[in-house]
Amino acid sequence: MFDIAKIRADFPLLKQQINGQPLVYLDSAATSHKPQAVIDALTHFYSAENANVHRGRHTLSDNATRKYEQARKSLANYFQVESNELVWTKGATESINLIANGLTSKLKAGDKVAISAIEHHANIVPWQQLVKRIGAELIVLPITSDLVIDAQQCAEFIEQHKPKVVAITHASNTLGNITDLAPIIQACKNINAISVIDGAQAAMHLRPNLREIDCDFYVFSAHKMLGPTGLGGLYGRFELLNSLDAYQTGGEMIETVSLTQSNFREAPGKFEAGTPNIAGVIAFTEAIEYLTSLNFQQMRQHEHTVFSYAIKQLSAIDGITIYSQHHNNIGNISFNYKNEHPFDLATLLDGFGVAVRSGHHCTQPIMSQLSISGTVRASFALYNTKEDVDALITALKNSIELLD
Amino acid sequence: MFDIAKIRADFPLLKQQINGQPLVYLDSAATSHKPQAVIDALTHFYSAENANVHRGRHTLSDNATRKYEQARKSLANYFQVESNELVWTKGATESINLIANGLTSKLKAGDKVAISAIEHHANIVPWQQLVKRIGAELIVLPITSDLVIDAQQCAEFIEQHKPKVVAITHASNTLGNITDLAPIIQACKNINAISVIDGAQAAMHLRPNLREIDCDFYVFSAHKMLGPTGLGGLYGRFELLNSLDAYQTGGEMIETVSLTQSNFREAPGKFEAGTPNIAGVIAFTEAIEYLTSLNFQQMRQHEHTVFSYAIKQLSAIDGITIYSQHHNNIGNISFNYKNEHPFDLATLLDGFGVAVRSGHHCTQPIMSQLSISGTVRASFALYNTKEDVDALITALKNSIELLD
Amino acid sequence: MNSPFQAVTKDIENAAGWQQKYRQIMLLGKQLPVMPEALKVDDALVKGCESKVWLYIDFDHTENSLVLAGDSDTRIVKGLLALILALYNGLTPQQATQINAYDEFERLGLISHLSPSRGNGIKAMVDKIQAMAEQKR
Amino acid sequence: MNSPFQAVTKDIENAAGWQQKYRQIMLLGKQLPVMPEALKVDDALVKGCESKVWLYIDFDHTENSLVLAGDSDTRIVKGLLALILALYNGLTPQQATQINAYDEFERLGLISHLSPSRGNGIKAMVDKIQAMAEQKR
Ligand SMILES: Cc1ncc(COP(=O)(O)O)c(C=O)c1O
Ligand SMILES: Cc1ncc(COP(=O)(O)O)c(C=O)c1O
Repeated sequence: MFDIAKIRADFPLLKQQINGQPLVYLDSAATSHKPQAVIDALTHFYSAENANVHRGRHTLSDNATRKYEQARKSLANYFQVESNELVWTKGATESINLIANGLTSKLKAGDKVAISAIEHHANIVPWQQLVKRIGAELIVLPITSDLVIDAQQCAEFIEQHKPKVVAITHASNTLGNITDLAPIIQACKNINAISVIDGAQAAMHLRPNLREIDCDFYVFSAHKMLGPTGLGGLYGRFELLNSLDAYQTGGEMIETVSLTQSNFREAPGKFEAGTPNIAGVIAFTEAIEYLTSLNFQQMRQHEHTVFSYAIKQLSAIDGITIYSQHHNNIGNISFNYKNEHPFDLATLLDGFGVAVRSGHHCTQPIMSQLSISGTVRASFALYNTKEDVDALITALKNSIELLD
Repeated sequence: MFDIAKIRADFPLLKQQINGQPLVYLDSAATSHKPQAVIDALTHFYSAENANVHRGRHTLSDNATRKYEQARKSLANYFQVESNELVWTKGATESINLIANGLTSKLKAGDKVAISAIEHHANIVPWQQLVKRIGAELIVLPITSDLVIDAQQCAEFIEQHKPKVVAITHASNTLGNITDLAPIIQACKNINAISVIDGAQAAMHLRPNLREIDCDFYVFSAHKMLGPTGLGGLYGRFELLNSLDAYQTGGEMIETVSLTQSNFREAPGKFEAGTPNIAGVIAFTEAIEYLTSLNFQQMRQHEHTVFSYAIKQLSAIDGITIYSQHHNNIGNISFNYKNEHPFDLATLLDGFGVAVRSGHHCTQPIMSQLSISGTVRASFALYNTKEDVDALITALKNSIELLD
Repeated sequence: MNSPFQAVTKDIENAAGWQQKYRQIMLLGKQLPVMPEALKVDDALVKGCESKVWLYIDFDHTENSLVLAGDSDTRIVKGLLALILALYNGLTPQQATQINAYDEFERLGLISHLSPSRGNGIKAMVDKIQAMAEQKR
Repeated sequence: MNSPFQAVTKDIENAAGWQQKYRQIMLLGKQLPVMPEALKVDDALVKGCESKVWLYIDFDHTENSLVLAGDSDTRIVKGLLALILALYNGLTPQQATQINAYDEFERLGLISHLSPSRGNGIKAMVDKIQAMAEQKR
C-alpha cells in the first residue's frame, strides 16, 4: 500500500504553518520538497565527508569520489540507461543550453529545428539562439485547440518538414499534459532527426524508462525530483552525446592542457568542467533511492486519485475555467476564476495557507494562445492528499467571496 | 583575539578520524570545510523554507526570494561592490566561461587575449576556445623564474602587446603566490583592456575590496570560501557586465518570449537562466557572515604564522624542494621529496591521517615549466594550526622513512 | 501625517483579520479615480511585474506639488497603489521626502508587499516617487 | 588460488600495520621485471591516471596463456601492478576469467585502490585483462 501518512512524515516542510494555518503546498511543479533522507545526506556530507572529487590522494576525497560516481549509477538505474550517458549540470535549463550549444557544428544554415508552442521558455530560447547563430529556422509543431501536442499530427509534420532537431516537453509545466512520445520519436528516427525531450516536469511523476522511450536526449532538474537545488542533468545516447561540441571548459574535463592546446576527455567528463555540485549529487542519490523505494503503480494511482478529485471539485465551482487536460496529466492544473486576475486569487489563497503559483509560468506563448495574461496553477506531487484538495476548494470559495 | 579553538569547533569536519588517526586537513585549496552555520542554513532551508524564487505568489516563495536577494547584498558588502554587479553561477569555472563567451562579439580576428603561464586550466581553456572561435590570438604574460607573475614586467608587456583582454589569477592554486594586481590593472586601463581576475583561491584568504582593486571582472567559487558546492559567481563592472552577450537562456532571464523572439532582462538577471541554487545561495550568506565576523588582520596574521611555520619546518627536511614563494602567499605550498612521486608521498601521508593533494593541480603548464609531473600540495586555511604543521612534518618524516 | 492618507487607512487599521484588510484594500482600489488611457504609456508601465501596473508621475510647478495617477489590472495591487497615491499625491517635494512609506506599510501590516521579492511593483513605485521628490526639492 | 600470487601476497598478509603493508607492496614493485621501453607505447598507457601506468597485454597462442608486462613511475602503483601481474600472468584465459581480483584485493585490505575514484589505473588494468581473457576464451 501507498502509505501517505508515512510519506508525508518524511517531508519536514509539510509541517509548516503559513499565516497561522497549516501549509497546503500545491506548487511542486515549481519545486518539490525534500525527504528527510536528502536533508540528512547534505548534513552528513558537509559534517563528515566533505572533499573535492577526482583529485585527491586522500581518504576523504576517495570516499567522496566513490559516492559521487555511485550517484550516477543510481540515476542510470532509475532511467534505465548507462552511467556514462548521464551528465550532471546545474539544472534542466543548463542541460538544454548544453545540448543546443553542442549541436552547433552539426547544423547548417537553412536547417530546421522544431519545438512545440507549449514549451517552457527553457526549451524555447536556447533554440532561438541556436538558429539565430547559424541561420537555421525554428518551426513550431502543431498542437490541438486544447493545447495538447497531437502526436499523430506531429509525426506527420516532422516527416513532412524534416527538422534536424525536435525538442519537446514530456509534460507541460503549465498544463500538466503528458505528451505521447512514441509516434514523435518514431518520426524523428524515420527522418534521422535528433530528439530532445524536456523531462523537467515528467522525470519525477512518470519514472521514465529512457531505453524504451528511445529518445536521443532527455533533461531534468533535481530540485523537481525531491533533490537539492543547483543540480540537474541530461541523458544522451552515448555516441551522439560524446560527439557534441564541448560546452564549458576548464579543469576536470580535460585530458591534457598546454598553453597552446588542450585535449578533452570522453563524455560524460567532457561536459563536466570544474568542481561539480558534489554534495548536491550525493544527496540527490537519496532522492532517487526514495523514489525507487515506492511502488510506481501505487504512486501514480495515488497521484491520479488526488488529481482527478481536484479536477472534479474545481469544475463544480461556478466561474472556474480549467485550461489543463483532465486525463493524462502529471498533476498540474491551470485555472482562472471569471475575469479575476490570478495574482489576486493566489494572494488570497496564500492568506488561507494554500501555496499555488500565478502568472505565465515561463510559458508566454501558451498565454498568448489563450489570450490571457496568466493562470492560477495548483500542482500536485506524491505527498499531496485529497485533504489538500479540500483545503484548496474551501480557500478558493472564501477567496471568491472576498472578491465578489 | 583570533580564537582558533573556537573556530575549529565551528567546523564539524575537523573532528573526523582518518585511518584511525585525527584528520589533518591540508587540502583547503581544493575545497574548504563549512562552519556549522552553513550546514544549519541548508537544513533549515529544506526543512522550513523551501520554495522556488522570483515566481511565487505565496509566503514561502516570497521569503525564499527575499533571503536569496539578501545574499547578494551580503556578498556585495563583502566585495565592496553593488548587488547588481554580482552574478551567481555554479562555480568559478562557469564564471570564466560566461565571461569568455560573453566577450565574443566584443573581439575580432587578430585581437589578443593575454593569460599567464601559472593559470588554472579554468582560466586557460575557455580563452583558448574563445580565440579559436574568432581567430584571435592567445598571448602569455611573462613570469619570473620562480613562477611569480612579475607585475612590472607584465604591465610593460601589456602596454606593448595591447591585448583586448587580460585574464590572470589573484593567487595561484598550485603555488599560493599572490599577484600584485595594481600595476597590471593600471596597464589594462591605460590601453583599455578588459581585466578578468581569477579569485577562486584569493577570495577567502584576502577578502578583496574590488572597488579598490578596480578590475572589470572577478570570479570565485563558494565551496572554496566556506560555502556549499555547486555555487560560485562573478563580479562585473555593471555597464560592461550588462553589455556581455547573454550566456545561458531560458526562464528567469527573459523579459518577454514569443515563439519568434525574446527580450532579455538587465544584469544580473540576464545571466541567471533557470532555477538557481537557492539553498546554496542562502547558505552561502552564512559563510560570508562567518568570514566577515572575523577580524581580517587577525585572520591573515594567523594564516601567515601557520604558513611561515610550515615553510620553515619543511625547509628543514633534507631532500625537500619547495616550489612556492615563501612570502606573499595565501597558504598553498607545493613541494616534492627528491625524485619520489608525489602520488606515493600523498598516499603514505594519508595513511597517517594527513590529507594533502598530489598531481598537477589543474596547472599542467606550470608542471611543464618545472619539468616535473606533479607536486605534493599542502594548503592551509584559517582553521589550520601549527599543530597541523607538526603532524604534517612527523607524517612526512615517517613516510620518507618508508620510501628510503 | 497627512490626512487623506489617515482617512483611507482608518478602515484598514480597524479591519478584523487579514480578510477584512484585503477587502478594504480592494475597496480602495475600486475608488481610485480612473487613469486616463492616454497616460498609460510604456514609460508609465512598471517593469517586471506579474500584474500590469502603471504609474504616471508629474510635477505641478505652480502648486509646487507632485501629481500622481496610476492603475493596475489586479485588485490588490490597485488598492496598494491607491494607498501610495493617498500618501504622496499633492504633496510638495519637501513633504514627500519626509514620508517613509515603509514605516506606513509596516504599521498597516502590509510590509511584505513592499519587499523586493513581491515583484508587484509597489516598491518600484515608491522608489520612483521618492526619486522625483528628491530631484524637485 | 595459483601459487605465484600466494607467494607474493604472504608478506602483505602478514604485515603488521598499514606501513608494513605498503612497504611490502613497494618491495614487490621493486622486484617487478623491467618493462622493455619498446613496449611502453601510447597504447599501453593507462589513461586518466595521476601516475604514469603502462600495461602491455598479449596472448601466447602456443601456450594458450596471457602475457603481461607493466610499469609505473610511482612505487605504490608499481607494487599493485606487480600483484595484478602475479595474479594473471601466464594463466590460460579460462583460468583468468575465474579470478576475482576484487576479492583478492579485498582480502589483502587493498580494495580502496581498486575503486573507480582512485584514478590510479589499477581498476582499468584489471578490466583490460579480464576483457582480453573473455575474448580469448
Ligand atoms: C585558481 C583557480 N581557478 C579556478 C578554479 C576552478 O574552480 P571550480 O572548480 O570551483 O570551478 C580553481 C579551483 O580549483 C582554482 O584554484
Ligand atoms: C517543463 C520545464 N522545462 C524546463 C524547466 C527549467 O528547469 P530549471 O528552472 O530547473 O532549470 C522547467 C522548470 O520550471 C520546466 O517546468
